[in-house]
Amino acid sequence: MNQGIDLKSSGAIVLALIDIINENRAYLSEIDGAIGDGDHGINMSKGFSQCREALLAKAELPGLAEALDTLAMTLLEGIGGSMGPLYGSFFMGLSEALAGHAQLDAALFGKALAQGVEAVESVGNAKVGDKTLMDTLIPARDAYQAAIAGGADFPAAIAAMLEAAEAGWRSTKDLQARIGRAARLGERSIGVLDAGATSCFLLLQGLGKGVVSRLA
Amino acid sequence: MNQGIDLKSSGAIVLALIDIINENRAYLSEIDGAIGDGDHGINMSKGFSQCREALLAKAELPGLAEALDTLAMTLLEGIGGSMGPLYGSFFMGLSEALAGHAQLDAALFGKALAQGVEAVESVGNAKVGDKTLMDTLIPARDAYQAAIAGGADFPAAIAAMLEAAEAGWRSTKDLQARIGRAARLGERSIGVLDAGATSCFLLLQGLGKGVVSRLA
Amino acid sequence: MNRVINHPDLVVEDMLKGIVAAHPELQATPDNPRVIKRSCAPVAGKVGIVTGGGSGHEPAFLGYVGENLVDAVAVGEIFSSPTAKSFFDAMKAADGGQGVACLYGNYAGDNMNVKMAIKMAERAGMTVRTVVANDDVPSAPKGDEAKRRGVAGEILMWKTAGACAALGGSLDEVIAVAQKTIDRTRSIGIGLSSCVIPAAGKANFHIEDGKMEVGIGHHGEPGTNVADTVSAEQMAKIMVGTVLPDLPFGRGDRVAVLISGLGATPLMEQYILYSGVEKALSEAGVTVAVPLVGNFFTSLEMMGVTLSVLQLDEELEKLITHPCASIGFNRK
Amino acid sequence: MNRVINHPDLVVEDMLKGIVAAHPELQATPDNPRVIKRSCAPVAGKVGIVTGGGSGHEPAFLGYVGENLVDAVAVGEIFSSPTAKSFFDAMKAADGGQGVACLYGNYAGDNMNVKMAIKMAERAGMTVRTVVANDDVPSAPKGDEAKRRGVAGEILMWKTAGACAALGGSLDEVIAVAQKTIDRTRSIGIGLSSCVIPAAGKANFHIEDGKMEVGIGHHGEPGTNVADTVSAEQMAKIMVGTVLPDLPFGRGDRVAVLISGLGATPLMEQYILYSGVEKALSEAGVTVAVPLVGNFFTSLEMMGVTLSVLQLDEELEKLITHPCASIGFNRK
Ligand SMILES: Nc1ncnc2c1ncn2[C@@H]1O[C@H](COP(=O)(O)OP(=O)(O)O)[C@@H](O)[C@H]1O
Ligand SMILES: Nc1ncnc2c1ncn2[C@@H]1O[C@H](COP(=O)(O)OP(=O)(O)O)[C@@H](O)[C@H]1O
Ligand SMILES: [Mg+2]
Ligand SMILES: [Mg+2]
Ligand SMILES: [Mg+2]
Ligand SMILES: [Mg+2]
Repeated sequence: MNQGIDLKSSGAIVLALIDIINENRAYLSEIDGAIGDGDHGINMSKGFSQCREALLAKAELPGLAEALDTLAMTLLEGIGGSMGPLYGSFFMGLSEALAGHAQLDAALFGKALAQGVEAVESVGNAKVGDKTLMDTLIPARDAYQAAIAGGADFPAAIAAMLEAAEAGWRSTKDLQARIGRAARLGERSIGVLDAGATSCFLLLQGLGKGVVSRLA
Repeated sequence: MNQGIDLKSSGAIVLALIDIINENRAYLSEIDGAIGDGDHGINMSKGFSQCREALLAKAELPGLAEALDTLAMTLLEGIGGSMGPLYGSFFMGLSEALAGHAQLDAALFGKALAQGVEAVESVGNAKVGDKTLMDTLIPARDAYQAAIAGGADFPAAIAAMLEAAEAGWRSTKDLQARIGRAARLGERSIGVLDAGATSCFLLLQGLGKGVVSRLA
Repeated sequence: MNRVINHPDLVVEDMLKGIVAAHPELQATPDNPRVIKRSCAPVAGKVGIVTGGGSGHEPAFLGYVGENLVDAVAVGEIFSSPTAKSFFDAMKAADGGQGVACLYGNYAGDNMNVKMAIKMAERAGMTVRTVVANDDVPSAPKGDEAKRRGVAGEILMWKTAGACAALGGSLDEVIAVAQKTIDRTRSIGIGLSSCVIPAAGKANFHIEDGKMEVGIGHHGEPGTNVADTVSAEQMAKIMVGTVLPDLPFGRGDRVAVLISGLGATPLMEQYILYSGVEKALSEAGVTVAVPLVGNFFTSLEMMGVTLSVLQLDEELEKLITHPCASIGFNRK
Repeated sequence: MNRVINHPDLVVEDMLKGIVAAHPELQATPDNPRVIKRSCAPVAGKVGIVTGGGSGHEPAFLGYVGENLVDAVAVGEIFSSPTAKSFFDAMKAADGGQGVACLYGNYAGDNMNVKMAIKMAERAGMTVRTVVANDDVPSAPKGDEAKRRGVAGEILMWKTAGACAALGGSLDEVIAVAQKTIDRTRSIGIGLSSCVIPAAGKANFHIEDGKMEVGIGHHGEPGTNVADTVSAEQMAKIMVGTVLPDLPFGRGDRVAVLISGLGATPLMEQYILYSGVEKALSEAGVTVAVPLVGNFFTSLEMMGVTLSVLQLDEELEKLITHPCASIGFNRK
């Protein structure tokens, strides 16, 4: 334990993320439909599917860093609106942190997560409580880092991250949107989950599971 | 009897025609509303009122020929669509026939009526049975001329004209429009009177009364 | 229906105030506010080009008064012919001493008012000749062309005749060009919704959701049939399929294509239609030399589109691509 | 809602097919069909002008690609920002070696995608600078101008910056002109009906008959208030009354006025509004030097109007009256 996973052979984690988005396409759009324009699942699935094609077009499946870069670039190429740049920055941040490394250990994961979250923050300028994917992302990063600081090992820190991510995601139900399309609804945006926070939780979950399963 | 009326002092007949149109403004629009666009009274009243202003602006009320010419010109100036040229031609035809005469007798009235009707026909190209003002106008002219040919005196010929005008007007109720806005309704145009035929009957009635009252 | 108007009976007056305020190159004539002319008209030595028609079709008709186009226009009430006097006053305003070409559309009211206006013009010693546009195929069967309405094809006739006059053409030449243009133009409209005349307050025809009226006129005149809506590509096929055989157009023809929205149909959709029209034409061996897409001839906020196709020859292609400038039509 | 489309998910693709078919002077870039550029772009030695935004606003944005205007545009889905890659590709397509000015509107998605595009452009060694239009007064209070949306004022910025670039201006000069233009421009919209995104199939906001939404955004963003409809003259007073004090404009100012219909509002009504606007401005001592009226920046078939007023100085008046040619904007 605690050692880490081999990055070169872990590109399939990105394929798993793509599956998660495609499986939840209808669910994500349904959530977005309540207070947004009902296309979050469509948007995400469009970009992630393009990434699958890009990955499968390569001679062999690249390592995790390059696969994440491919995901980032296809999102920036394939979906406009807010999701392209937000998730594009997130995965680009992750990828850039991993680049040049052979192993992903707890420290590098913490660094990558921080870098990804920072990239999203800098492009989107949303804060915790705005009812966006930041409500999932920021508590997740904070919990991960607190766990590591508290001496937790890699799997335990990931478990802490996912617990916080889930709590953050669920917290969006009672929030009033202050950013994005739902903001125009004012108080009427309270009472339903945020679509981006939902996809973000699902993606972190996929990422965490992919890492943990390879740590065994 | 049989002699005729003084034209120079009969310009007020046109004022009477203007009153008739203004009094029937709502009625004419209502009829037009059933199968047309509901503006016949408005259109007519707009043009006829402009004529009143033009007549009252003159130093003294002109004779009948000139008053009819003023009516024709203000209609051609004041109302577009079909009514301007149709009634404009009618009154211009009447006026041109009367011009240069001092007296209006039965023969001249017949000539003027024929000239007015012919002018309308040549500009509008409608026939009896098309559900237009021609359904009033043509039977009226024909009846007048038949009466004269049959030896009737001036008032009797006018009475014959009005009887035929009324019958022609009423006949439009069961006709299907073949011309004008109502034509687009096809069979649905059957069952209501034609607006132009209605105003035409009212105008002929006003003209006839104006002449007969002056014959006494 | 929420509108940007002051009084429903004064929409034309109020529009004209805005037009002359916004366009110093246009003026109302001194004694008839219902005639809009180029500020520089009449142009001495040039054949005058006149048109006119009901309002509610903007930028038609007044939006085609401009450089190398129309000199003066008679402005009617909404969907109603201008008065005979306005047509006459427009003729006077356009008459630069070489005669006037009055180029208008085939509607009962317009025919009558122009006829009366010409009487007035003759009395005033003017030379006026007319060409009556009858480009709307569905409005009467082949063989009965004289009964057909004039629709957006009028614009093509103003364009070529306006250019001909600007290039120094005589009245005979201008009339010949206008007549040739309209003789070689065929149009068709598809209606997708009705529109409401402000003074009337309610639509006087109706098109249901999911239905389209093929062959509809600019005032809601009934078309040849009401059908279920189809894709833009199918619409293009129907329209091209109506227009081509009527002239007929043939393989190798070069054409000008004018697609106009009827008011509320977004420009996006007009270009979607154009793509289908161009495809259908090229399948028929017809080349689009001059494509024109936009709100050229509308019917208030009606939804729908019209297609006009003009068979070019060398002369017409030169004239239609000649520069022009106006509210509705600009070409460098 | 009856539409002229093939498939609701492909309206942008299909529109672009029509655009490039109808306009040989425009092209899609070879590897990105969502970038439309002047066929002659990049123009060597000229600063490139780029913009972009969601579709459904036609003729914005692609209708301003043209002579002395925009060089390349990134095209998004309906009412949704183009991708970062498209903005980047537009920058590449416009880059004539003197740098690129990316002049766009203040929307979250556009901000983010342009930001990412600039990262890509920097990696590629390009020089790109931006000006973000924020002319829509009702979208945030005074003092919070950075939060305001960009609306039709963007067109005025493209116009002056495009002219400046065409006249040989450096990137610094072009950026300064664009920034000055938008700093001196104030806009407001009034919505009278909603519109329907084809893929959504139903409106996502609603305006009742007899009501107007003052300060509405181009995507139905809520305005400052929903009120009973008033006359066009009253609307003009409300709009002018919102716009003038915000800059503030003052007596003696010369301005450019741009009135745009939102899609379904007839041109007739836009001119009726213009008449009221001109009156209200002249009562405030403000002279309209450059009036522009038409469907410049729409929202599908929304009913309503926007007003943009630009305070001119000598430089801006020269640039705004400079000739230009494109689908949406022509000036001789
Ligand atoms: N500035 C932002 N920062 C972070 N997340 C954002 C921001 N703006 C919007 N979002 C997220 O975007 C989600 C909606 O995404 P999506 O439906 O795909 O895009 P759109 O709103 O353009 O239709 C919201 O649920 C919210 O979580
Ligand atoms: N060609 C024609 N000849 C004679 N009368 C006509 C003709 N066309 C229309 N009409 C008459 O016009 C009347 C309608 O007039 P009005 O409502 O004022 O004009 P519009 O139809 O333009 O609204 C019809 O009732 C009909 O009698
Ligand atoms: Mg969306
Ligand atoms: Mg959404
Ligand atoms: Mg009527
Ligand atoms: Mg009428």
